[in-house]
Amino acid sequence: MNLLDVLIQHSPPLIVAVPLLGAFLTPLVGRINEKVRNIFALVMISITGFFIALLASDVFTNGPRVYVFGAQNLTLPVVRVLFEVDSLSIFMAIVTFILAFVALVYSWSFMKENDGLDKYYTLVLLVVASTLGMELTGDIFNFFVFLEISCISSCALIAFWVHKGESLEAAFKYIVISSIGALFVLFAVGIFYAQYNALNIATLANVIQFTFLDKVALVLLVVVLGMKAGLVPMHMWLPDSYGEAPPSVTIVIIGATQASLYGVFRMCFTLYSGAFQNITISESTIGLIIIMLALLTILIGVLMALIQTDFRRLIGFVAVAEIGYIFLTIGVGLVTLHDPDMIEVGKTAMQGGIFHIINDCLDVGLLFLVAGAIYYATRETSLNEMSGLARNMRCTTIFFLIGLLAVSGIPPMNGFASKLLIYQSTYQLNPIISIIAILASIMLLAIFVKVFYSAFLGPKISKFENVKEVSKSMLIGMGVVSCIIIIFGLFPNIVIHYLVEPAVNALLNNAQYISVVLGGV
Amino acid sequence: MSEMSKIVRTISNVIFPLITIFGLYVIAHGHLTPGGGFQGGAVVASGCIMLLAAYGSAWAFERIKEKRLTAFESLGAVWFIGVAFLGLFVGGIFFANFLVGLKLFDNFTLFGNIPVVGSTLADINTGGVLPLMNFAVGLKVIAGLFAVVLVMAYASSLKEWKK
Amino acid sequence: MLSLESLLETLKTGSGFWNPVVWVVAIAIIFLLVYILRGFGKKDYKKETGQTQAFLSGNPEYEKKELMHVKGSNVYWGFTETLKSVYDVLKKMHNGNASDYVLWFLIIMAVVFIFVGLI
Amino acid sequence: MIYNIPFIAVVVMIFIGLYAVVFRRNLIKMVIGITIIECGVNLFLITLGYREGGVAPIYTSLPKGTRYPSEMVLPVPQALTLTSIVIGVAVLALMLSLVMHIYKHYGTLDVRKIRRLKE
Repeated sequence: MNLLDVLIQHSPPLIVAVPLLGAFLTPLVGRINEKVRNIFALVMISITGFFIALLASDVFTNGPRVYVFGAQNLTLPVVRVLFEVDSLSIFMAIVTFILAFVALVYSWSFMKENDGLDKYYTLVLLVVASTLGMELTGDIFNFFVFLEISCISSCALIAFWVHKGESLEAAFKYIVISSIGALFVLFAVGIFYAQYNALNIATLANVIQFTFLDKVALVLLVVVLGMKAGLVPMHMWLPDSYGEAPPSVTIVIIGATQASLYGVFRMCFTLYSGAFQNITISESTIGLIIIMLALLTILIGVLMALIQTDFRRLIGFVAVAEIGYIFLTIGVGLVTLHDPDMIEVGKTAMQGGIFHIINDCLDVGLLFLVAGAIYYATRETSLNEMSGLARNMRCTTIFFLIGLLAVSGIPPMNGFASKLLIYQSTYQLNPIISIIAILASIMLLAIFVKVFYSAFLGPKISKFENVKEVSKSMLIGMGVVSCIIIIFGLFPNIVIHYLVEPAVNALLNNAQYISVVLGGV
Repeated sequence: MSEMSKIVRTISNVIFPLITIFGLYVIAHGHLTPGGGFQGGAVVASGCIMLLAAYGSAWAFERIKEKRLTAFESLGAVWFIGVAFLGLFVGGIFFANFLVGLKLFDNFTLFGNIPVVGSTLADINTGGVLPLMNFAVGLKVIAGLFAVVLVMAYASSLKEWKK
Repeated sequence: MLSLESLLETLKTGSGFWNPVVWVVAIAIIFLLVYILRGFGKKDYKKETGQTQAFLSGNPEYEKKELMHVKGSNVYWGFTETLKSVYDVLKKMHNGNASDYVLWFLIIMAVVFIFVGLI
Repeated sequence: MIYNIPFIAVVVMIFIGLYAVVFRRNLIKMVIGITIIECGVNLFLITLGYREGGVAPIYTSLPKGTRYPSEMVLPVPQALTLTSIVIGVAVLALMLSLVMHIYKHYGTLDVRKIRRLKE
């Protein structure tokens, strides 16, 4: 057994433990020097990325991996705390890592003038650790614990600018709704434990029936995780908190939101898949409800974004609309996957949805970074006040254009590839769904044309005479995201073939997920 | 918060050591009886908060720096996760209980005894790494809870000073 | 593993396909054509005269730049005015009250529960 | 029937908490409501682990003649509850400090007046 094997074997806990250790060491390191602390946080995230890459190379070739805490082998798998990593989990971990790395690079100079930065870096690393934990865990109670940690730490991050009343208000709304939601998740965990005496997802998926209590738990889980992801009409906290958090961490909070989305995928397609295969009617029901809510999400998100005047709040509503596309694919998958004739449609939809997760993170994240850059340069967030910024901030304008084209799904950007998969699959289910989706996509373009016209073009106002281009670390952060967007846009086939398809196959291959845990007994 | 009457101060002076000892007992016996780091830490922290309430916040700000508490809190967390990492390096698996049955010197075991079955006097020297983790959690909870209340007292006393 | 052929492969989307590289090449060719066509244009216009001024339906250009600024909330005025009834409902929905957020959450949970439990 | 009383209490507590969150205007009362919901869920978990006549799940000091594990209460729900309580303390502290700051900025604790973020 060489060193590489040992590292791969131990990387699932280390992926979560390294940022956690970094989070707790940051206040101690911060006593030395500010620069040392920033470098320390970056190094910790990079080590995490190294482990993620190692684990990804293994999981994509050899299938799911299990790590049991505190035990050498897999005895008593029902009560042990374990991490189970399959291709979907590691895909989400890669997304989270990219977002966290960009956020830390970006905040180097963005947050320079704030004080209390020790706590800031601690919280960012905590959010990253808990998000990764949600994605890698194979235990439903552990999932709840990480959900709560991410909720608490991202709430504290949203309220980081304490001198602004609005950010406190947004944080309070966020913590009220998400702590209530998390308590309902705990209730669902209790229901599972009462019925099956087990807590890990694989064991539960093996034995689950579709009893009345299971239906209750399904509704609780789907609604709560949908709320945490921003499903209309439970989305109101999302533009508030995205709009008021410091823009450098909004991109991390987007990652935490996508982890809830991962939870919906995991619960619907792994935990309940055995139950769904027997009873088709209920499966279609919850699938249809999710499709309805997703269409509502897309429409309302777009309509509300059109009338916003605050730049960051506008992007928050756009993020809501983008989440709708992913929920659409979940619904289409639930409706079609049990039907042998339609299974290809469902697979295409799932590919589109999972590809859209990473695209959504990158595109919306890039737009938030641009909004942050404008705020940094002008101290202005209202679109009514901005004008003619393209003259002084050339690089930022180019990044904004890339983000605009990507979000609204204009070829050849990455947003188009995933949206094309979604349109194609939903058209085969029902043409009206795809028509609404395309219409909303056009309106997204219209929204950002408005932003581009009013903020970047227009006459040069005397107030913005001395606006300068933002500093290098922010440009590097935006540049990294833009490069990934362009590469994903030019070669979508590579991404689908090497990242997305294994994730979809792992999600649909439920027997493998179960047998990795239970087969070893 | 302002200072309370002399009766309250005297009584809290008397009770404070008892509360602290009880809390430390709960922390130290966490691996044997119901309780543990969080519960014991909460008891000790509530003792400290009682002193804060009796003597007023101005008295506390002179003596206790919030930054020092934060450092203790980080220390507790680092200790906890450090023990988990030690499990990886010594025991070969994350969170492994590597201390059980581990002979350090001649015949000395640190928390490594195998407990006797039956209703006997409790042997604290059991449990492997669990007591160590309990101490870490206890430290973190004492510092964290007290820091929370201290900061809240500070924030609410700001308004009093304005008047 | 990664070869040139795999980079140029076409993405199959069930019933369609998508190849961005071909698209980019097409865009490049179109830009080249446009550039060549632009070369045929007249080059003898004079700067700083009426030939380069903006045409605002015959109105004079304002001296003060701030007055020329179209504010963000005015850009889609016609659209929002037409859909006023929809927007009134939407604005009433987003009233910013934390209790109502929780209420919406409970309503949706009840609705989904009724659908899943009864049907 | 007697063993269903805790479950009825759970439902009652959750609904009381939700009532407080949705219909009370004072932020502090909303926070109390959330805590009541949390207590209800914790009671639910503890009730799941209860066995009639069970003893505390400590292996080394079982009373003579008890058969384990069939005569011990379940330890896992208790561990879950403890974790949930710890998280609850953190959430409570965070919410209360947010309420304090909000009062400083808005000068009120009425949830209907704390809505600068709307539409």
